[in-house]
Amino acid sequence: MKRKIPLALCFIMGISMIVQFFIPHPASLEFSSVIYKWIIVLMAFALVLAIGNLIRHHGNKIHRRKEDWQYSIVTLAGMVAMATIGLAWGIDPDSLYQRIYLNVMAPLGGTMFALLAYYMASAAYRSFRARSLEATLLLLSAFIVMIGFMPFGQYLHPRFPAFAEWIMKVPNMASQRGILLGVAFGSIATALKIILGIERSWLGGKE
Amino acid sequence: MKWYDRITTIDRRIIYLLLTVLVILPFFVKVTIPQKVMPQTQRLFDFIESIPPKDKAVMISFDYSPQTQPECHPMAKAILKHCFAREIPVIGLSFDPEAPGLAVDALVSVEREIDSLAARKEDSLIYGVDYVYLGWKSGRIAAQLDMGEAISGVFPRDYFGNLIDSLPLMQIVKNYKNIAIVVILASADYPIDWIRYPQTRYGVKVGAGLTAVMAPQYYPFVQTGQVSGLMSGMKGAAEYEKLVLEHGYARTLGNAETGMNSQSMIHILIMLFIILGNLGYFFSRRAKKEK
Amino acid sequence: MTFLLIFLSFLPPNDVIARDRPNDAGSTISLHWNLSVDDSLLDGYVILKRELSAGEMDFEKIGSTVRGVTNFEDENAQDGVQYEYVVAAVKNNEVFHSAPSVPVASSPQVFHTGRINVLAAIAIFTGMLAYFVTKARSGKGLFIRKIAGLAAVEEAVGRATEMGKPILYVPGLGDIDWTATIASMNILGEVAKKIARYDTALIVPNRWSVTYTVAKEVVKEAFISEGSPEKFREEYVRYVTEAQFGFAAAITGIMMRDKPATNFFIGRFWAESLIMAETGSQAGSFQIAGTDSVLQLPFFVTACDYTLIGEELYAASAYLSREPLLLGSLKAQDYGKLIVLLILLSFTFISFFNINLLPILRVQ
Amino acid sequence: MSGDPWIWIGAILTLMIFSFLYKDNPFYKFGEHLFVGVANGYYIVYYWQNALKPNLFEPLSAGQFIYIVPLLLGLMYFARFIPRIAWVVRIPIGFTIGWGAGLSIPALFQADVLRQLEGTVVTPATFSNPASGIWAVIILVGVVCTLIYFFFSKEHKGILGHTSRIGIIFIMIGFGASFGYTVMARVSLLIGRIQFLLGPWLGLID
Repeated sequence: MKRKIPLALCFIMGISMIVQFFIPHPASLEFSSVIYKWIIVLMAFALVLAIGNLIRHHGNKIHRRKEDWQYSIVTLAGMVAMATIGLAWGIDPDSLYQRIYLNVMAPLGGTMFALLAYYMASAAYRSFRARSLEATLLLLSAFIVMIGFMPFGQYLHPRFPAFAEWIMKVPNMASQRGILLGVAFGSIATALKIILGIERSWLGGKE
Repeated sequence: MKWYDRITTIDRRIIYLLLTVLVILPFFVKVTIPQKVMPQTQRLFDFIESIPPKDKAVMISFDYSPQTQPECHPMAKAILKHCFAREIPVIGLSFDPEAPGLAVDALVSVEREIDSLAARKEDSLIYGVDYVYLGWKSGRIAAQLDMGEAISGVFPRDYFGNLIDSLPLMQIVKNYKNIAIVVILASADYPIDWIRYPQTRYGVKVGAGLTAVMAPQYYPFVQTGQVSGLMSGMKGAAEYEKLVLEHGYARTLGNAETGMNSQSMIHILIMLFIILGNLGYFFSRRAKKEK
Repeated sequence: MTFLLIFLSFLPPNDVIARDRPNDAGSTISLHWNLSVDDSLLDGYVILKRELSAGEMDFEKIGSTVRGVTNFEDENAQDGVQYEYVVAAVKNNEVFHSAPSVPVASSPQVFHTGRINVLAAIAIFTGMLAYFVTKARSGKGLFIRKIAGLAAVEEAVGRATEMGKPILYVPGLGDIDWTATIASMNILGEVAKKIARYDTALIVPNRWSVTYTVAKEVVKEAFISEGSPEKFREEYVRYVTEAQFGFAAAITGIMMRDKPATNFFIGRFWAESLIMAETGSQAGSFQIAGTDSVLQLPFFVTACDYTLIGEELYAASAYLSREPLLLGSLKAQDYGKLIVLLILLSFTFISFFNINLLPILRVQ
Repeated sequence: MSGDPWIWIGAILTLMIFSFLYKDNPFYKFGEHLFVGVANGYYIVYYWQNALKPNLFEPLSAGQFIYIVPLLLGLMYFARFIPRIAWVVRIPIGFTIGWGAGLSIPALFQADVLRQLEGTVVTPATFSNPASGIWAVIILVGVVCTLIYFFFSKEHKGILGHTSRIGIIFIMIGFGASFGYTVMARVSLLIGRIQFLLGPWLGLID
């Protein structure tokens, strides 16, 4: 029973969602939208567990005075403060909650993202070496695209932008499509195995 | 240490420092490099150009976050200027929870710009008549499908709390039947859902403005016609700005232009370092062979 | 000339056919007609309808089109109610009515005939999967080609044990509804089993609450199945945050401070991929990545020691576990791709004999 | 320079994160930990406002008792704290996984298989423009060879070896192109941050 009920539920849900795709009837659309609402509710419940884990992890660190424990206070305090502010004073566009979002979370996230400009430079410098035919092709196509998509590309040679575009649209598209088709089959097979109960690692182990 | 070993092991911090200097420079030294418009940007522009005024609406899904603002915000502004100048109603909405602030900023700043240029009072924009911002909704796919039945079912109220049925524009635009195209401005893989669900089920036309990194993934869809036009990254935004300016729908270029100059500098820097690395690699390998 | 035209009568369109639009949720009727012979002189057409049961009620205008158009969709029909339609040619406020259509009612359909090809594809693939899985059950050894990134897993775990440093396993940033995440959980199970045999710490940070609960089950069960549940620590599997870059920031922190010997990045990734892979490389960790995110592959290939490309990710759990059932499904995947190849080549070939098979692939 | 304290907070946090480029340091640690904390607080509110309230409590209090189902399923997550019934946790997980798997199968066949095949097949119509015809043939060859690289159950020898090698070449050109193209996007982000520091904070540009 410990395995049969979850497996059966998984099977029923999977089959219903597949069948739903083939039924244009309004009842079928209604069904899919109700289920989606439930899924979101389930995520919210799981979040309670997850936050519990986070509190325990940082609480432990503070309690045992592990290295860098002071920063765990920052995490916990930040979380409690933000949650309280949002729940107590609302989330209107002018609320403190949105202000903190825009002036704390957004700059932190935006700057993390912006670090990528630097990392692209250092990664390219370190590993773009013409060691083999494959590596050389990778390097060359990167170069052509970097030149072609910049405004100065057309001054180097008027056909350069078109060439770069061609690389993106022909060989790049071909390889992406090939990879995608393969991925689709891997993905479909995995989904099918889940529904049919062949792949059951999510149940944990053998029994 | 030989010179060729040295140029293969330059400290990354030196690269980082040079990169920072070069990205800042163009803000203070202005140059304009004229540029060509890519065909997929042209296609999107042409599609919107072909929508008759005061008829079907353009739906814009603002799905970018502050991180990708430099790329997507100028796109939003350019396309809004285009629609408003041609008297095409606009319906905004978001599925990315970080987007509403930016969407409102784009709508309000374009409205202000248009109103300040308006010769007569009738030319200024009116919320609820010329445009509506529905706000944010979770459950992307379900919401997209449900809007095929009724937009008001998904968004009973707009972002500002008005009842949907009280807005004149929304009395005309009930569902996808009155939407000429949905343009998704996104930094994530959102357009695929519009293609897989509303397009396959309701035949919705899909256009997109994507960050440069997302855009190539959608080239196959442009080719198959599933996507009716695409702006890619800051360059796509700069191109759309240029088209809007050339057709007299705006007076000035947007922010994408200065950005392109910083871009050019950084690209050259990265290529120089790759060349250095390879020169070093080449000579050190030759030296090893000679031994 | 204009003067004359006003007094001329124009012919209305003919053969107005109304039918329920197929494959929809009801309430729509499609109309089709033949153009009036005077089409080029007209302003356009108006479409009128009336309920049949309402007796001698007048036709009501429901829409209009420009000239040259031969179809219209009435999307405001009431299911089950019979309607008659008339299409009229319009010129300078004068209208010339067609004969009414045969009465028709709209209805919702319970099966979408435009999607038979998808149904067939699912049926064929499921059949193949079932066949190969059953065949595999008989236990005949199936061949699987070498996948470099997976051959290195053993080495990676061993290396961590030697160095006395932990292993970091990032199961992607996709929630559990991404199949890549499920594939990653399968691989995590296999990696955790190997770890359970050695004495190495494991760190599995999660972005989603649901994947966190699944990952915890998977790791715990892996330790139990290797007979060393006492080695499992609650803190191995952690929840971090749903914010994409907050998650990335936390991972870079772990990399710089715990200095993991090996980093695994397996699952669905977005832009944060290079932040993690480049930081890991600067921290000197051995790195194995695997993703089906086409756009992130170049960065993993650049910054990691080994990368599972696309579908290799889905082959991994079969490769690592060597479980016959999973190997059987790999065979089905290969045949699926083979069919795709044959379709591509044969449809292309046949099309040059003026036989266009593309409509078979079209999905409504 | 800005007088707005919020701008100062944003600017200082921005610099804290940038400091990681030099090396890991207390400022970065502070920024990172603050980010994780505030983000979790943000999502707690977010799930309350957008999931539990509209999709659970409001329908329930409006008498839609079918919503007891998600409530029960959600509560099952807490079974893991009671060892005797810990397995119950698998029920909501099974529900979610089954839903995701079922939803993805037809969608994948439709958008990622059939539509992409349709776009790849070459027909005489493709040759209405000779250049685009040739490119279409190259794409076809590229797709076929790339796909062959992903055959797992046969050793890559003979014709399979040759074609999968061509597949690898296509893949590498594609990777290089994607990498080169992405530089643009990442620099855009950096420009965004620099614009913020130079404009709203320092007031050096408008």
